[in-house]
Amino acid sequence: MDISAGDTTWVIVSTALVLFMTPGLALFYGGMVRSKSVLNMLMMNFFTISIVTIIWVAVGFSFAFGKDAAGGFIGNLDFAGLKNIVGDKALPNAATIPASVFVAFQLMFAIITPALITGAIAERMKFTAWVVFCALWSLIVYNLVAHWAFAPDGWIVKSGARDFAGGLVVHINAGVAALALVLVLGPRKGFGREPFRPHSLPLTLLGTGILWFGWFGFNAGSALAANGLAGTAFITTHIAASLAALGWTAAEWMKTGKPTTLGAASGAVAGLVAITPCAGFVGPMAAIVIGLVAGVLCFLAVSLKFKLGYDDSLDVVGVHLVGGIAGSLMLGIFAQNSINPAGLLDGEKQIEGLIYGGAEFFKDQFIAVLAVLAFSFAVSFLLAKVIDAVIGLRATEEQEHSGLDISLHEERAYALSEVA
Amino acid sequence: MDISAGDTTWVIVSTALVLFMTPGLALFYGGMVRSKSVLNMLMMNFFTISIVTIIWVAVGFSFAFGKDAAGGFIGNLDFAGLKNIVGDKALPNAATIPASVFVAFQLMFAIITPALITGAIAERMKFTAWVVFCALWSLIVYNLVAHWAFAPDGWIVKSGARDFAGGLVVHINAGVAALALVLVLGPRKGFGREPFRPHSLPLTLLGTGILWFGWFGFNAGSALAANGLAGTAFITTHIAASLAALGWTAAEWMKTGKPTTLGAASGAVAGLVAITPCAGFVGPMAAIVIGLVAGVLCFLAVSLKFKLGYDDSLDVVGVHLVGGIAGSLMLGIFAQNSINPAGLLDGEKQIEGLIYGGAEFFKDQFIAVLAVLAFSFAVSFLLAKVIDAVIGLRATEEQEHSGLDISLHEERAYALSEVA
Amino acid sequence: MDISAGDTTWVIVSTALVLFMTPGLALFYGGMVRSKSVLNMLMMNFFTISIVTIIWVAVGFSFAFGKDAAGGFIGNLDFAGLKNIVGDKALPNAATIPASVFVAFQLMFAIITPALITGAIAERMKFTAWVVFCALWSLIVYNLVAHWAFAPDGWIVKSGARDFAGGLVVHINAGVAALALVLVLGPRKGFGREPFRPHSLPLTLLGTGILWFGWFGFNAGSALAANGLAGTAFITTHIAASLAALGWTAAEWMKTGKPTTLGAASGAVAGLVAITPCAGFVGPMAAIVIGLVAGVLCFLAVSLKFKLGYDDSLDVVGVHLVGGIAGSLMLGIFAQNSINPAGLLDGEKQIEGLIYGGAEFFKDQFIAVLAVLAFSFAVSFLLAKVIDAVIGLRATEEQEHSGLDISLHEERAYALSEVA
Amino acid sequence: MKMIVAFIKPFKLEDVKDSLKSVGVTGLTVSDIRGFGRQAGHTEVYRGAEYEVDFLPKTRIDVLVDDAMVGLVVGAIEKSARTGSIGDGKIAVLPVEDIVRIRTGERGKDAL
Amino acid sequence: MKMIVAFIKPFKLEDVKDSLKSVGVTGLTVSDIRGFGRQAGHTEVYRGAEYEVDFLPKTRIDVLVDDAMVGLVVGAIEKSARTGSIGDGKIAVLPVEDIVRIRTGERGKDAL
Amino acid sequence: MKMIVAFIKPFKLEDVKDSLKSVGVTGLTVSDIRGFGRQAGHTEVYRGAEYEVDFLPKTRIDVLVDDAMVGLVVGAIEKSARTGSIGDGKIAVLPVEDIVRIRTGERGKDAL
Ligand SMILES: Nc1ncnc2c1ncn2[C@@H]1O[C@H](COP(=O)(O)OP(=O)(O)O)[C@@H](O)[C@H]1O
Ligand SMILES: Nc1ncnc2c1ncn2[C@@H]1O[C@H](COP(=O)(O)OP(=O)(O)O)[C@@H](O)[C@H]1O
Ligand SMILES: Nc1ncnc2c1ncn2[C@@H]1O[C@H](COP(=O)(O)OP(=O)(O)O)[C@@H](O)[C@H]1O
Repeated sequence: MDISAGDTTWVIVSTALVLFMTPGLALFYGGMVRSKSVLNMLMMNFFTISIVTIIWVAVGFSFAFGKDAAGGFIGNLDFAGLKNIVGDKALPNAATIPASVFVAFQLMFAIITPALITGAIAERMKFTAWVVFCALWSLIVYNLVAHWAFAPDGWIVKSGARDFAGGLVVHINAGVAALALVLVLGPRKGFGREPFRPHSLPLTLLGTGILWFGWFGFNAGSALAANGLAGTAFITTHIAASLAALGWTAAEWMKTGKPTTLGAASGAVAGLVAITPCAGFVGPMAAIVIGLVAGVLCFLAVSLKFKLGYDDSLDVVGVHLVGGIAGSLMLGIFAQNSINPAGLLDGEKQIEGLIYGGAEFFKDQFIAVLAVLAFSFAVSFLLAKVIDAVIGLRATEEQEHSGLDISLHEERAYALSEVA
Repeated sequence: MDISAGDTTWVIVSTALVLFMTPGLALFYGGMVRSKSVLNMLMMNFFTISIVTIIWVAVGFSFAFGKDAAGGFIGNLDFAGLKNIVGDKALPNAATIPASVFVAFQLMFAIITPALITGAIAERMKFTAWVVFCALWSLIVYNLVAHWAFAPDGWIVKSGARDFAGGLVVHINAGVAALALVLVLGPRKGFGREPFRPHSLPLTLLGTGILWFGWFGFNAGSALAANGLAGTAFITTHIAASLAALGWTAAEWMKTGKPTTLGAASGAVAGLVAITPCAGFVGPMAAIVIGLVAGVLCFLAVSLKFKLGYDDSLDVVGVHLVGGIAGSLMLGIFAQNSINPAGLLDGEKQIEGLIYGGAEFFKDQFIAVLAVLAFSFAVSFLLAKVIDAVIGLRATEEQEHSGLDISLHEERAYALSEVA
Repeated sequence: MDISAGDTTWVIVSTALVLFMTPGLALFYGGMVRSKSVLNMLMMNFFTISIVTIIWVAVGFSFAFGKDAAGGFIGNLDFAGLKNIVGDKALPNAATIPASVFVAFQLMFAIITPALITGAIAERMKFTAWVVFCALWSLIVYNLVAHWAFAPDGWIVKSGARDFAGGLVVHINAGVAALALVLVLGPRKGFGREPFRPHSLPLTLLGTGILWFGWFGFNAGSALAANGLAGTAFITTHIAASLAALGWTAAEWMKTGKPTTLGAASGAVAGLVAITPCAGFVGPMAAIVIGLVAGVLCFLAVSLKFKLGYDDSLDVVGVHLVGGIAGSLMLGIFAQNSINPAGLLDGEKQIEGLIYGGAEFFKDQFIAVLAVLAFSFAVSFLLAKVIDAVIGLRATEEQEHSGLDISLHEERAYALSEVA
Repeated sequence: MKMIVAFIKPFKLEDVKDSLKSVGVTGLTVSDIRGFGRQAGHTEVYRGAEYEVDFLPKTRIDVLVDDAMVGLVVGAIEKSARTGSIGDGKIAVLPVEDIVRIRTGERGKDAL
Repeated sequence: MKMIVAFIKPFKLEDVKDSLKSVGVTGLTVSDIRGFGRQAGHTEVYRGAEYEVDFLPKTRIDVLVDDAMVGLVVGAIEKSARTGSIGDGKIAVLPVEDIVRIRTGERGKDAL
Repeated sequence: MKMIVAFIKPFKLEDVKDSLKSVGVTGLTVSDIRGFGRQAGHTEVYRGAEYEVDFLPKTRIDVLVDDAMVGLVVGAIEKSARTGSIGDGKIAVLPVEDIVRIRTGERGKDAL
C-alpha cells in the first residue's frame, strides 16, 4: 500500500494532540494540588516528556515495536536509535503512513503513561526519585506491555485479546503502578485529616478540556487512518466522556446533594479512560453504557483510598486503574466484530463480546487484564523498593511542609502580590 | 463519491477543534465573572456537553438532519439512536466523509450553541434550572433551527437564504434566547451600580485564544472538505477576527482614551461571530469590512444593556445576537456566487449579495433572520417562564451573595493561601 | 500537480496550530511578568495579530512571496490586496494546496515573529509605540527577510543557504530586533537589583505546552505536504525540544543545585528554536545534539544580560537570537541531502553539512546569518530611534511603578478578592 | 487617637465605605481575611469526601480616627455593616499613641 | 479587653485553631502575611540568577478576648504554634477599649 | 513596647525594609492591603463603561519594637517611604502590653 496523505495527516495531527495531553494532564493535576507544590507537579510531567523521549529513541520503540525477540514478550533491537525510520517508507502495521509518524505517535503514548502516575505521588516525592523511577519504569514496564498488546506479534494480541488505544497498556498499567508506588511512598502528612483542597479548579478544568480534546487523537488516531473506524472511535469516545461526566455527577448529587465541577471533570476523564480500549470496537449505544458505568464506578472507587488508607493523591487508582479495568472488561462484553473487521488479525478468533456470544473473547480480555496487573504491579513495587533503598523516595518532612516548589525547585508558582 | 481520507481528516480535526471551543468558551466567560461564581460558569458549560450529547444521540441529530418530516421544519426519526451511522458510509450532504464524522461535527455545534447562552445568565441562575432549560432548548429550539438552515431540505435553505457556519443557527439563535432568558431571570443584585469586574482577564484571554483557534474548525470545517473553499473560509475568518479586534479597540480608544485587552478579546469574538455565516461566500476584502463593522457595532451594542436595563452579564446579546444579525445581513450584501459555486443547491437562485445586484438574496437573508429571531425568542421566553413557575430559575439572594460556587457546588475555585 | 486534500488538510491544520502559538506565547510571556503588567503583555501579542494581518493582506504577502522585483530582495505587488488567491488554484512553490492556504500559513509566521519581540520590552514600553514599531517592522523587516529566505527567488535561497521553518526569518530576525529595541528603550527601573519574579509560572508552563503543540505545525507544516518529510520534521522537532529541556535543566542543576520549571520550559523553547531551521534536513541523532547544545548554550546566554547590562526582560535574545544562530549554523554542520532531496531547488549545490563534507554549505549558512543579523539590527535600531524621537518609546516612571495594566489599559488582571 | 478595626461581611464593604465617607472619614484601609466564629462554616465536598470548613471569607477595615470621631465612626460601621444575621462581625477600638502622615511628616490629628 | 495578635507558621494554623477552641475562644480572624525575621529567607532562582528572598509566608491571627482570658489564650497559642525551630513567630497583646458585635450592638465582654 | 503599623506604597517596601534593618529592626511583618484616602482612585473601564475605583493597592507593615526604638523606627519608615506625592500613607503607633516569642517563651523586650 502507498503512503496516504490523508491518513498521514490524521496520524500526525493525532500525534500532536496526544503530546498536548501531557501539559493538559499537568494542569489537570496541578490545579488539584496545593499551591505550594504545583510547580513540582508540572515539572514531573514536563520532565517525563524528556526522559521518555530519549529512552524511546534509544531502545524503547524497538523494544515495543521491533520484531518479536522472545515469545511475544519483547521486541528486538532493529530500530534502536531509530535506525531506518526516516523517509517515506511505512511499517507493516501502519501501512499508509510514514514510519516516522508511527514512531512519533506511539512515543506520545509512552510519554503520557508514566505521566499519569504522577497524580498519585503528588506533594511528597523526591524529584530525583521520580526521574529515576520514570526512566526505569518506561524502559522495562511500559515498553514491554506495549509490545504485548500493541505490536502485532505481542502475546496479548496473539492470544486474541484486544486493546484499541490503551486500556491495558496505558491506564491499567499506569494505575496499578501508581498503587504500587504509593504503597511504598506512604501518605502525605495530614492525609485523611486535612482536605488538601485543590488550589485552582479553573486550572483543573482547563486541563480537562485539553485532555478531552487530545483524547480524540489518542483514540480516533489509533485507527491509524482517516476512515469510518476513526469516525466510530471518535464518536464513541465523546459519548462515553459525556455520559461518564453525567454519571459521576449524578452519583455525587444523590450522595452529597451537590454536583461539583471536580466531579464533572473527573467523570469525563473516567469515561475517556474506560472507552479507550473499546473505542474502535463498539457502537454509540455501548458507549453510553460504558460511559455511565465508568462514571458511577470510579466515583465510588475514589473513596476507597480513605477506607483502605493509601494516599493516591489525585485518584490515579480510582480513575485510571478502575476505569481501565472496567473498560477492558466491558470490551469483552460489548465488542462487535462488524464494527472493526480489520481488528481481526489472524482469521482465527472473532472479536465478539459476551453479549454477542463471545465468551472466549471475554476470557481473553480477563486474562490480559490479570497479566498486566500482576506484571506492572510487581515490577513497579520492586522498582520503588530499590529506589527507596538506594536514594530514598521521599522528600523530608520539612520540605513537605514548606512545599516542594520552594524546597526542591527554589521557585514559587505565584507572585500575585505586588511586593516580594 | 468515495470517502476521501483528506476530507475526513479535515472534518475530524475540525470536530475536535469545535469541541475544544466549549472549554475555551467556559474559560472566556469564567475569567469575566467574579471569583465566587467562576466554577458555576465552568460547570454550566461542561455540563452542556453532556446534556446535548445524550439528546443528540437519542433524537437530536435525527430532528436536525433526518429526512424532512414536515415542510422543512423538522427531520424525521430515521437516525434516532444514531442508527446506521457507524462504518464507512457517507450521508448525501457530506459525500466524502463517513456519516459518523458528520454526526460528530454537527454535534459540536449543537453543544456550543446553548453554551453561548450561559454568559448572559452568569452568577445568579439555579444550576438545576439551567440543566432543564438547556435540555429542552436543545431539543426543541436548536435541533429545529439547525434543520431549517443546515439541512438541505430545511425551509431556510430552500428559500434561498444561506448560513455558512451558523450565523442564524448558532449566534442569532443563542443570542436572542439569552435575551429572552435574562428578561425572565432579572438582573444580578447590584447591576448597574457595581462594576462586577472580571476576576481573571488572563483566563479570558486564554479562552479567546482557544476560541479563535477552534473557530477555524467551525468555519473552515463547514466546507466539509479540504479544498479551496476551506482555505477561503479560513482566511476570511482570520481576517474578520483581526479587524474586528482592531475596530472594537479603536472605538473604545477614541471613546475612553484607553484600549483594553477585554476590548480586543471581545472584538475578536465579535468578528468571528459576524464572519460565521459569510466565511465561505465572501473574499478577503469583504472580510475586512465585515470585521470592522462587527467590531465597532458590537462595541456600541454592549452599552445598550445599561440603558435598557437587562443584565446580559457577559454580553451574549451585544456580541452574538448583534454580531450574528450583522453577519447574516452583510452576507446578503457581500456574498459572491463565484467564491462558492457549490453553495448553490438547486440551480434556481444565485447567491449574490446586494452589491452584486442580489436584492432577492438579501431579502431572503432578512426573512431568515426575522424567522429565527421570532421563533427562538418566543420559545425561549416560554421555556423560561414555565421553568420559573415550576422549579424557579433563580438562586436565592443569600446564594448570590455567597457566590454560586460555594452555595450550589460546595466548592471554591481558588485556595491560593497556604492555609484553609 | 493537483490539489491534494491530504496535504491541504495538513497545511490548514498547521496554520491553525501556528496561530494558536501566538496566544500561547502571550501566556508564556505573561506568566513571567509581574502581575501589574501582564495584560499589557497579552495585549501586545494579541494586537500584533491584528496589525500584521492587515499589513499582510495589503502588501505583506506580496512583498514576501510576489515575483521577485529586485535582485532577490523584495517581491512585487502582484498579490497586493490578496488578489487572485481565492479558489482551488495553487501557487508554484506549494503545488498541492490552494493558494489561500499557503497565504494563511505564511501569515501566521509573519504574526508570531514580531510577537516574539514583545518579551524583551516587557513592563515599560508605551503601547502606542509598540503598535507603530510592530507595523513598520513587519512591513520593512519581516516581509523582506521572508522574501530572501522563504521565497524560491529570494537571494538567500539562491545563494544555497537554507532555512527550513524560520531560523533566520523568525528567530534570528526577531531576536536581534529585540536586542536593538531594548538598547534604545533602556532597562526597567530596578533592573539587576530586584528579581522581577514571574507572577504565575503555571501560566508560563501552559504557554510552553501550547507552544510545543503549535510548533509541530510550524516545523512539520513547513514540509507543505503530509509525507515522510513532515514526519521527519515532526520527530526531530520533538526530540530537540525534549533534549534541550534536559540540557538546560541539567546545566542549572549543576550550577545552582536545583532544577526549575522555568528552566525546563525555557529549555524546551530553546530546543524548538534551534531545530526550526534544521527540522526537515536532519535525522533523529542530529536532533539530539542540536537539542542538547541549544539547551546548554541558551542557559549560559541568558545570564549575559546581567553582565552586559541590557534588560532583555524575558530573554528573547538569550533564547531566540542565540538559539536561532546556533540552529542555523548547526544546520550547516548536520544537514543531509538524503533526508530532504526536494530541498534542492536548482540542481547546483548539495545541501550537505560540514560533517558530510559540505564546507560550502556551511559558509552559505554563515553568510546568511550575518546578513540577517546586520539588516535586522540596523533597521530595527533605526526604527526605534525614530519612534523614540517622534512619539517616545517609553512609559513614564509613574506608569511603570503603577504597572502598565492600570496606567495604559485601565484594567487589572486579577480581582481575586471578593471586594473591589 | 484610635484605630478602629472591624471584621465585616465582604459584600457589605461598599456600604460601609459610603457610610464612613458620609460621616467625614477621609481614609481607611481594607484587607481580605478569613474569620472563624459563631456563624457555622460550610461544608465543602472534595472527591466525594465532605469537609467542614471553619473559616469564612471576611473583610477587615482599619480606620485611624481622632478621639472625637470614635462614636460616629463605630456607629456608622455598625449600621452599615449590619444584616442582622449571624456572622456580621465585630468592631474593636484600639488606642493609638501617635500618627504620622508620611508625605508631610505631620503628626497626631493633623496627620489624618 | 485585649486583641491578641500572633504571627505563626502557616502549617500550624489548624493546631492553633483547635487549641484556641479548646480553651473557649469562640471567634478569631486569620490572614496571610509575609514575615521577615531571624529565620533566614530562602534563595530563589530565576533565569539562572539567584535572589535572596527575605520574606517568608506566615499566618496572622487576631483574637479579641476578655482580660480574664489573656493568659489562657496566649498560652494556648504558644504551645500549639511551637515547633521549637527558628521562625515560630511572636504573640503580642494589645489593649482594646471597646468591642461591638455588629449584629446585635452588644458592647464590651458581651460582644465576644 | 509598641506596635508600629504603617500603610505605604507597595513599590517602597524594599526601601523601607532596608532602612528598618539599618536602624536595627530584626523582624517585621508585611501584608497586602487596599487603601482609600485623599489620593484619587483610578478609573477602570469595563465593557465600555467606566467605574471609579476608590481603593488602591497598598502595603501594610507591622513592626513590634521596644519603647526606646519607637522614634528611630518611625523616622526610618517616614524617610524611606516618602515620595512626597499624595498617597504616601500613614504610620500609627499602638501600645503593646506584652510580647511572646513562641519558640522560646521569652517575654517582653527579650522576645524581640
Ligand atoms: N473573638 C474574636 N476575635 C477576633 N475576631 C472575631 C472574634 N469573634 C468573631 N470574630 C470575627 O467576626 C466574624 C463574625 O463572628 P461570628 O461569631 O461568626 O458572628 P457574630 O459576629 O454575628 O457574633 C468572625 O468570622 C471573625 O472574623
Ligand atoms: N519585631 C517584629 N515585628 C513584627 N513581626 C515580627 C517581628 N519579629 C518577628 N516577627 C514575625 O515573626 C516571624 C518569625 O520571626 P523570626 O525572627 O524569624 O523567628 P523567631 O520568632 O523564632 O525568633 C517573622 O517572620 C515575622 O513575621
Ligand atoms: N484614617 C485612615 N485610617 C486608616 N488608613 C488610612 C487613613 N488615611 C489614610 N490611610 C491609608 O493611607 C493611604 C494613603 O492615604 P492618602 O490620604 O491617600 O494620602 P496621604 O497619606 O498622602 O495623605 C490610604 O490609601 C490608606 O491605606
